[in-house]
Amino acid sequence: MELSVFQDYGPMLLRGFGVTIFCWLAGTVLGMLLGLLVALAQRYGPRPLRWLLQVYIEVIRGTPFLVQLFVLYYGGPLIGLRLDALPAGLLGLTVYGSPYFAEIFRSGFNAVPIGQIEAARAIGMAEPSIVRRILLPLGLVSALPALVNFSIILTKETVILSIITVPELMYQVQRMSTETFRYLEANLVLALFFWGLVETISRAGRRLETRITRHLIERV
Amino acid sequence: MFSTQTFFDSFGPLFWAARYTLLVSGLGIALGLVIGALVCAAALSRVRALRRFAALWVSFLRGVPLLVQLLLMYYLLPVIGINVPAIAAAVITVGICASAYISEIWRGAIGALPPGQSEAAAAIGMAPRDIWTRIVLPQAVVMSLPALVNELILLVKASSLVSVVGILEVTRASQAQAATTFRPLEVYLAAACIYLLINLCLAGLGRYLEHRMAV
Amino acid sequence: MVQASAVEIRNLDKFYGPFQALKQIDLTIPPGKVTCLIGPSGSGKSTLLRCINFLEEYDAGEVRIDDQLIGYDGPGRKMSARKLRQMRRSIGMVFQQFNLWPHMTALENVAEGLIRVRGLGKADAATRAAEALRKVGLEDKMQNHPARLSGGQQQRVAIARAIAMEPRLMLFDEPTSALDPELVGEVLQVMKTLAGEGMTMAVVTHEMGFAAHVADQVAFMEAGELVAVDSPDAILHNPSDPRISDFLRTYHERNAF
Amino acid sequence: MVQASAVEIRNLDKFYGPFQALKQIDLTIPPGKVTCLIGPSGSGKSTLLRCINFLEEYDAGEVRIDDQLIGYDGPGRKMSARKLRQMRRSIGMVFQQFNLWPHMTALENVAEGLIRVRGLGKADAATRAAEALRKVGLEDKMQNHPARLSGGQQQRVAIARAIAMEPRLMLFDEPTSALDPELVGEVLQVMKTLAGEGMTMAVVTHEMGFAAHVADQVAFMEAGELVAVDSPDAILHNPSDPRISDFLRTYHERNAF
Amino acid sequence: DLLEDVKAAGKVVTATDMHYAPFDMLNNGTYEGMTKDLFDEVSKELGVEPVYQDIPWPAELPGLEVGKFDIIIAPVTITPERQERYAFGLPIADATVGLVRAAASDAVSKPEDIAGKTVGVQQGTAQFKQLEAYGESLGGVTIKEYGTTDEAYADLAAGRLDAVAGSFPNLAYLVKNRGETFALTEPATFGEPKYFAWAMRKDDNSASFVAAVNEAILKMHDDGRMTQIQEKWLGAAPDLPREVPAN
Ligand SMILES: Nc1ncnc2c1ncn2[C@@H]1O[C@H](COP(=O)(O)OP(=O)(O)OP(=O)(O)O)[C@@H](O)[C@H]1O
Ligand SMILES: Nc1ncnc2c1ncn2[C@@H]1O[C@H](COP(=O)(O)OP(=O)(O)OP(=O)(O)O)[C@@H](O)[C@H]1O
Ligand SMILES: [Mg+2]
Ligand SMILES: [Mg+2]
Repeated sequence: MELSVFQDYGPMLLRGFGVTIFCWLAGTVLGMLLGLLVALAQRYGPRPLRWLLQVYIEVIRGTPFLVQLFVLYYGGPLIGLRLDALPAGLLGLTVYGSPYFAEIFRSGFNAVPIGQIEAARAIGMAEPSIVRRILLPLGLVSALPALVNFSIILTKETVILSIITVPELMYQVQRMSTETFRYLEANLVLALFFWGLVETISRAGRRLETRITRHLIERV
Repeated sequence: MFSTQTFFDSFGPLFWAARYTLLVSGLGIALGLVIGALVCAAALSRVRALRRFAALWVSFLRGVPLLVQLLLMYYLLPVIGINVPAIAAAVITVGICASAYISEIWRGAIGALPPGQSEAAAAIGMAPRDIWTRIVLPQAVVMSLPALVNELILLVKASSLVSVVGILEVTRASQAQAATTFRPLEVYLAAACIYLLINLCLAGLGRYLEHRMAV
Repeated sequence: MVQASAVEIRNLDKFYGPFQALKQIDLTIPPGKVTCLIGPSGSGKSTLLRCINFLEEYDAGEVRIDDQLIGYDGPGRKMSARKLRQMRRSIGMVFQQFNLWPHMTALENVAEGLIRVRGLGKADAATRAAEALRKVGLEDKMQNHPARLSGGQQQRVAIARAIAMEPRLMLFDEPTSALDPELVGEVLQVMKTLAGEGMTMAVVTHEMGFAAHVADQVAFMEAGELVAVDSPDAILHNPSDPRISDFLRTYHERNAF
Repeated sequence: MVQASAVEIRNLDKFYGPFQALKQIDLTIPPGKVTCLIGPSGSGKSTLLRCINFLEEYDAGEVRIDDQLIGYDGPGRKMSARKLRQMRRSIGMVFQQFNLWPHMTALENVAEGLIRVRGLGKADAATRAAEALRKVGLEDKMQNHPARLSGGQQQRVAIARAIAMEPRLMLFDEPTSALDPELVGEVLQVMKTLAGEGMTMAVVTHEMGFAAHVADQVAFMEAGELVAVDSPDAILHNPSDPRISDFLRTYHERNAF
Repeated sequence: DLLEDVKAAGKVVTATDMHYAPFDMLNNGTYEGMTKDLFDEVSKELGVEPVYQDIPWPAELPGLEVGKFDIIIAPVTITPERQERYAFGLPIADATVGLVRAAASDAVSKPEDIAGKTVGVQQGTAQFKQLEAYGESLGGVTIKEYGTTDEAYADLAAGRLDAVAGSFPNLAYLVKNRGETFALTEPATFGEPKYFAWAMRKDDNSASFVAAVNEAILKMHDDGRMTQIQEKWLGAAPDLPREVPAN
């Protein structure tokens, strides 16, 4: 173990970590929004749209992120879509995450007892209000752990952005290890940074969870 | 520009490699579901030590990248004198890693079940194991099916990481193919088709179960 | 004072798969009056109530509220969601299973509709909601979430939620099943006032005394059929159908003490 | 014939946070007898019932079933889960909200406990379960899931689930709230038979007639306190406490017709 | 002693990244390439069976260090930094850095033309170092680093790069396969000659094993097998030094 490498590479690694966090955050938030839209369109949209979205979900979800990114970045120019690495990465991450988020939202919605939605319909609440006030808060109860789960998985998918030269943490770590042969240190950095990030996310998730389930311990 | 020839030629070797993808992800999923249920039970148990253990398990396995876990299992265990064959190391690592995610998904679904139902079971003196397998899990599994299928599909794709321990699965084979043909786009698309095929089966199975078990 | 609604039900059929839950129901619920639905368990009372506000899609026949068909624009053509919503705004419902929203306090449960549907401001809505909860004797549990309320308290929140909306037609599905006798008296009082203010009510109940006291007409159902509709006196004291007399006999037997 | 259980409750306190739901309850439920709990909504009846089978952990005092403390081995020492389970096997409970298992049919709901707890074979359990369902008049709905049952049908499944287990002590939380008069009569008959077969029963109810007909003793609760325990006759006709007479007056008023 | 252990076991465990044509490739799941042909012969000389494993490049050097295998037969460019940490065998191929450009464009036709342009290269390779130095001498080149050369080639085809630097044999093989898309610059290489060799552990335990491998390579030089294999895969046989170069 030689800590001196961090003197030379520390700033670069930190910058890489910054890029990783940025990509993750933007990709997760945008992906979640897109996923929510997809889930809602699947619930309320007309049949042909639902069918189309089903295809979208299965294709995006069923293929590896690496391939999607590769096709988007290296294949895009063939059809005139020329994006820079970072925008391509963010677009890729958003699209990649959306079907997963959509399915998680769907399963959350399914867990909401129909009676509670009927109660809202019966007083004439508009469907958007029902979604915002009843479906989402109650659906989140069961969906939250899965949402946190997938957000955590997305942190790790960000390393794939290195194949399109987004200078995130993995890119920098690889650079350090190939230049210095400090594999142990490099893996350690990777593990530590990711553990830190993941711990932060899961803690935030747990806190949110206790907040929203606080009142739900049902009794007889 | 796009070489359909390369695209179609790639399927042969990729199908060959898909055996390992199927083997590792299939066994990994099975292992993950079983361990996941146990970990979830521990996380919800009354015993503080079990809850702690489950929290640690989840936090470690979600926190450390699967790649690192594989390397630990394969390269570090031998240092302390335990030698595992590559395929076993891959299956075990993938299964253990999946259990962390699966247990969290189930925990969420179980949290949404009205507690009155387990109370009703407890009130007639049903054992925790029975309450778990007969009342709680069946409902939680159905409720969480979409999220679970999500996870399993991710697992199939994540199984590509096992190539670091020298197993030739689809992704690795496609990389090799790309390096000889110098046509990565075509080859990766072929690989994507194979993943899509496997994952469509999973998704279809999920939808079928969801449909069948819906009450 | 608002105008109470009139409900006309004609030849209503409802199937659950092969099972026919409602058979050719013909019923008029006159405006500003209380109609009680009684009958054995599983006879289709809840189903009928749910067809009136179209929570349950009926298979044949018509339900008209103030001459307006609910759920359909014409034969086979579903009504737009917007129009259905508009119609439902003047219909209140208290569910047999309460269906409270577990993530909201008692007060929020009642205020929600006032804010979202009536467009009241938060403060206004809270005031009106608190008033409705006071009417059902829950002033000291307003901040409790449903999980922290007893069965009867939950039922009263459900009632408050419905009456706070001041609908022109109110559908009650066993509004007093979890209430003790004293509270039933109070709720009954509230309902009488509402009726006096020009609200039409359809009430499913198992309590004959309740029906006798508040109903203007009583409908008796059995096995998906409407056996008789008449004044409470006629149904409860001079039943024309033997099914009704059988039903009432056991009631008298067990309530005398 | 099995031996019915006796329950002794001494100085029982139960708090929900700062709110005291039970205040120094002292009550003996004699073996083979029916004890009815009556009282206003929110007075603590369900809570008391839930303390008896330790679904609710009590904060002070004792609950003894056949001289055996439930939930604790000694002061402050929790009972092992295994032992608690053992004790619960001889206690049945019907919940105010039914708590049926939605993923099982009516038949499976009833058979489940017989298979898992009583160790019966599948076929035996199904036979016994069908018999229990027949007793409550549900032979034609055995294959329905709870979501496809009416309120009263659900309640009857809950009752069948409890009686099929043949417990020595049965806790009923408003077992007839969703039932029509005829069915109440039938259920009452079933319960009388059970009592005759040596089962102890504690029944929360709002129906005084029911209490008058089946109870051996009646306990009246208010605001977490046990106001009086006496014979049905004494409580219902010569109440010693003005709170009870008030409570009963409204009942008579509204049930007379 | 590693040599004795290997002989006693009757097999030598190797690692290589099987996607670096024409050295290491998987053809329908079967391993082939110049490295394989060479090492088959070396194993014969050692009198043991070779065990070939496909290990991704990032895992190779760490794996070697913990003894997961005896030798890395993937072509590793000899550099002074690496020599400090690993023992290299005799050069097995030319690794001089070269340039490839898009066939459709002649913006870059000779190495000097990359001045002021964007050039891709695999991260952390010896070729990267040389490109960097060469770029400085030309007064500035924008260098983009990639995880593998495949991605750099893909980006060249996508038009984001003007050229890609890599080891000459790999570039030559690329152009042979996809001549319609890629072309070599004229001349193809720049900078000082570099060589590929096999990496082994640098400890006393391995010393005799390294010596035995080198001895086998020398023998192949002498009897013409080396030239024959080089010609088979590269089309020509470069002059390879008969000792490990200092850099
Ligand atoms: N989890 C809880 N947290 C706080 N308060 C609670 C909780 N559960 C019940 N309570 C309160 O305890 C009191 C007693 O409740 P309980 O359910 O025992 O009443 P009950 O006599 O069964 O009434 P009902 O006839 O309406 O069912 C009520 O005032 C209720 O608000
Ligand atoms: N979703 C469903 N699928 C199939 N059958 C159903 C469904 N919902 C209700 N039923 C059946 O329809 C009949 C009428 O049910 P409904 O709920 O209207 O009865 P009810 O008169 O309200 O009875 P209760 O007094 O017990 O509440 C019942 O026999 C019930 O089993
Ligand atoms: Mg009903
Ligand atoms: Mg209660």
